[in-house]
Amino acid sequence: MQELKSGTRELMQFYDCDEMRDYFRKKDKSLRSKLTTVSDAVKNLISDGEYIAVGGFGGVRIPTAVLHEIVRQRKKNLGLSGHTATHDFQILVAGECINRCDIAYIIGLEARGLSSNARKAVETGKVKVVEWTNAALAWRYKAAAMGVPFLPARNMMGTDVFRYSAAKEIECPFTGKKLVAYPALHPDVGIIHVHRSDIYGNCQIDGIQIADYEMARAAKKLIITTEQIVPTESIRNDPTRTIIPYYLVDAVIEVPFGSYPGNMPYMYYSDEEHLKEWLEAEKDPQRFKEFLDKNIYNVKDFYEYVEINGGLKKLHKLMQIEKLTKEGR
Amino acid sequence: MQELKSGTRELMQFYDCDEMRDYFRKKDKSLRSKLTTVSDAVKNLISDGEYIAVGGFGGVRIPTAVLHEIVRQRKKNLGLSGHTATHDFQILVAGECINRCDIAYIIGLEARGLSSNARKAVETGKVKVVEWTNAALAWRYKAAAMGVPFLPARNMMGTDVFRYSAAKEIECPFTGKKLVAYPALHPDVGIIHVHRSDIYGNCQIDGIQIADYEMARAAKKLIITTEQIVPTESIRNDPTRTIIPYYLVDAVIEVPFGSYPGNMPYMYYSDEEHLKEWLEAEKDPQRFKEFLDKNIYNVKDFYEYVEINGGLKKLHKLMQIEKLTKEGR
Amino acid sequence: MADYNSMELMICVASRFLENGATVVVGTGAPCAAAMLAQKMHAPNLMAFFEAGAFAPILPTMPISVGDSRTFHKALMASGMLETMEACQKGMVDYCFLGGAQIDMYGNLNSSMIGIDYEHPKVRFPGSGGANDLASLTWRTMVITPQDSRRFVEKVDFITSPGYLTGKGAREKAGLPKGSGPYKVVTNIGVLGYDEETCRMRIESVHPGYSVEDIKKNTGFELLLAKKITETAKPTEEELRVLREQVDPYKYIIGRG
Amino acid sequence: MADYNSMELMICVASRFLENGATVVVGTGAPCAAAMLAQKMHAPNLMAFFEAGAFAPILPTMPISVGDSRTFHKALMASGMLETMEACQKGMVDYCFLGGAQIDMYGNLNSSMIGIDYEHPKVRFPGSGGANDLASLTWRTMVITPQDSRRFVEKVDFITSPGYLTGKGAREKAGLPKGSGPYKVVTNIGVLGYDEETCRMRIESVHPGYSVEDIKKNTGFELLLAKKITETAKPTEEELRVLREQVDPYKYIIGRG
Repeated sequence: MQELKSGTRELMQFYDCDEMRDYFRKKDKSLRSKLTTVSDAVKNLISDGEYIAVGGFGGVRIPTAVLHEIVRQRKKNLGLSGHTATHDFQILVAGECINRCDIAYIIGLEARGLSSNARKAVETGKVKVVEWTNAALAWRYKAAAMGVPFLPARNMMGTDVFRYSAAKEIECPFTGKKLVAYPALHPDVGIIHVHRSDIYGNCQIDGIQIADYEMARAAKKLIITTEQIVPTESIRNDPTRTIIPYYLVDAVIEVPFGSYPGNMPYMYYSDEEHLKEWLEAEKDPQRFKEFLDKNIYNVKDFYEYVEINGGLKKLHKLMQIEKLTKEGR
Repeated sequence: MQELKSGTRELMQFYDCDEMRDYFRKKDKSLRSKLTTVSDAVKNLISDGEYIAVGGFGGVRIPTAVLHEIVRQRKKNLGLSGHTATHDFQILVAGECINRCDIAYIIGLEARGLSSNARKAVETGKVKVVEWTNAALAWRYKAAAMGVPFLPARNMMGTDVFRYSAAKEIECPFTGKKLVAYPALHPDVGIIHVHRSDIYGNCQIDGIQIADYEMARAAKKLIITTEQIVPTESIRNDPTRTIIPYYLVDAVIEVPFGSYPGNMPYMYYSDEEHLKEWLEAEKDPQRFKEFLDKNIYNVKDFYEYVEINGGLKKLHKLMQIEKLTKEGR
Repeated sequence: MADYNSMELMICVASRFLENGATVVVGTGAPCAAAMLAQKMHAPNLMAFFEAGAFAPILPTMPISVGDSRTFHKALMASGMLETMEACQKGMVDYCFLGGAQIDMYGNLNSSMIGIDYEHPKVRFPGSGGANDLASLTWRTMVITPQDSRRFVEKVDFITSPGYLTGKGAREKAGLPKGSGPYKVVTNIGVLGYDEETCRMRIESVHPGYSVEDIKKNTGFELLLAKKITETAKPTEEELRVLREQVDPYKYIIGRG
Repeated sequence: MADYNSMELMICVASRFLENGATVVVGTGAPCAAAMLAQKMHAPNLMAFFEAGAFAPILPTMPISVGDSRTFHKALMASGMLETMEACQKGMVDYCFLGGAQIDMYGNLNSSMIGIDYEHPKVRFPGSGGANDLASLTWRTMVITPQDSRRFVEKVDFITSPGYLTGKGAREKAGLPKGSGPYKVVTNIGVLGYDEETCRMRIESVHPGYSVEDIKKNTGFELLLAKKITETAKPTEEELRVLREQVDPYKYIIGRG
């Protein structure tokens, strides 16, 4: 058998599975309303220094209202799971809220280009990073969701991603094959935007769920924003569609159009104009400061943010683009 | 570190993950109709000596038509994954089709009592067994579905179930904890009954899916019976509900009331009278032979089986019981 | 004074151990009745799971199978078996209910076979199903069973579901999750628990009309005694009324008592 | 004779490698266009996945994100990221398309950073995303990229996605699945493949109007030569028509060529 290697980095976030069992044992699992406000959820459930995970896919089904509120409340030294983190990463870096990140994909906004501000934060070491991949972080959530300390897989080996990770190689007890072992990742707080939830936190998501099934089950605390609150009866009438059960959830907030300027599948497309404006604003520090003041710091809540960026008229257009009745981009 | 133990039994069914990769690489993944008959599916896809897995939960959402056809075609020396195998196990043992079984739960029919015929087959060694648990077999499917050779877990250790299994203990590379390792289980043939499928094999299941999500992804060949064939358009209109994608599937057969005498959630309840009759008949070999002749060997197809057990009138009653408009049992 | 049979008694007594806000994986039969009774009496917020994948159903009638459609009638989630098992593995589930052909002083349960030669069992039973999983992974294992010395044995022929194995610390040493293990055994004669120091079974309460001697006589090993052994409180009229009228009106379970 | 730009050329050439009945994980941009073109030309049964969880969509327009709603428009399954990744890990997926800031003679790709000190990168890029996963787990990695010697380098600063690593047998030795690895690199000048013995990159065809010398000049390492180097077949009028009218009518991708 060849030598088994280890990544050279330290784990940013790891809880022993027995410690997590004690935590989940004590977590209140009664069927009680979790309704609250964005501001209270951020104040009460996210503390400086904690490690957070954001649902969706960077610019798709993202919990924008909560991300903005984290910036507004000037949370500091947060850790982040950077599982295709695009606009979400951009927001948190703009607010200087995070100082470390397990990364798969950061800085970029996919086909839209790169965030110069986010890039600078990583290049200058303001945000410390450890390397992973999209699958690796999803498997780390999955291990946590399953209640095991690690999962084996077959990627990442032989590359510098492994070298600058905190993964380990192991030998398969049945085949003798070399495998990579991914340690469980339990974020302190998960934040997910969904299509529907009841007041207790029983949630449905339409379309791809990315890694939210796993992340919801991995997180110690879970904040849900939802396009709409639905009666529990409608959940009970179709329990097959429940993706997140209530006992995982700590806060539920109804935020219509809550993924704006991100895409909400089947409902509204991303606001490419606004995302482009954001990327442009980053190029000049003074202009970016004004941009953030205008869009986040001097804004009372999510309604106002939507209002100053076009309000109902803009939302209607994004709905039309999503439904292919109007040309986008 | 303490000594790491191994179960004392040999693995009944195990494929190396690279061997399975080669197999799945060659599997035809084109979008073509898989429509066939129960008789052809059993003839062409199940060979004597192969290892099969049955979806559902013993007496819930079971592929009865295929199970009867296996008996009718007098398949021999099959292996079985006995993941809460109740009426399905009873049928296969009655036909003397299986000679080995990875067991979690066999012989019994839950609250209905025990099958004396199935019990005898195991006690006399006609069916060789290796011990597992429901979760262990589901995790073995899951490992196979993920494409890894094993998954770790925290149950079974310290017991005789472990001792008479083919599991192994391992040490967690991150915590040093002792864990049990479950080897991937790829059945040669999986057989699943679903609520809806299109002609290609894109399937939806309503209600709990037991371990069928995992098993469908683990099996080398997959036979689907479905309450109804639906247009592909209806799948494409709600792809979130697809539980089994077409490229896993080798055969699709429309079998209305195909889980009879088992329960089909939201549609019809189990036929407790018939299941009781079956248990009773087993008590006398001659009577059981006649019972099997009447219900399986001398029966042309599944329609006829339903017909001789009450036909539409019986089915209607089971629908009423399921929908709670009539008292059951 | 209410009259009751031993099944009704066991269900009522067991239900009282399930506190409001707790989570429990139930099977068919008495455990299911106990959980339903608890929900209707003192624990409206007791959350019931079933091992095949049902979460928090509104049970319309007794299920025959732990996977049948009754188990997810108006459920909050209809998922898969591993959803339940992994919730247990993560420490989300407080209680499970198990049975068995044999139980020993450490609460180890046998539902696999009678005999000493694995290859040639004298009697073969169904096996673990999910029992080993639940006994390994939930916090506290409850047993409801009639008591006699053929069932309560010095040594089980086969450990299907782990109790405390060979005594204190043995579960953890074997690799099972820290702090989990057997909790109560509710029988037709009394309630048994476990001594914290030795992890051995002990008598905690005796049902009305029975004595400590009756329990000992029906046990094939030496039982410890709790510091204070009480008389089990009888089923109240309200418990019996709810059990008979709302939980099991067709007497599927209590008819066996 | 049809006129075309280099992006159109690359998309047409790449699409021809995707045979009917194959499976491919595509990203946004050129790979997506190549897969769509293949489906409309010669491979109606080419099945496209996206890494975030979409299976076999009917793409109405080009997605901006590999997770946006376009990727599962009228899909056969909208699942999760691990559904895609585990399908790849099981050997279900024939092709993936990747890019990068640097590529070396073994097809190793860098999309993480420029510089030699990990703690102090000269330039930081987004990182693997799903690229390492796809390069590790699908059977054949395809690359579509403009060719120049700053991109085609002797040694990549950081191996983000594994090519053949250090040569023949190195992937398997590292633990990656047997038989997988880089397949073709389609550039604006030609098509490169890999020598079976050494796993080093080689010239296989040269695009019309270019020479082998042009390819060598734009490569920072020594390229091997295929036994027979052909001239790439030009995009046909039909290919261009379908690409322009049906695949990318708004010129999101081909407008960049």
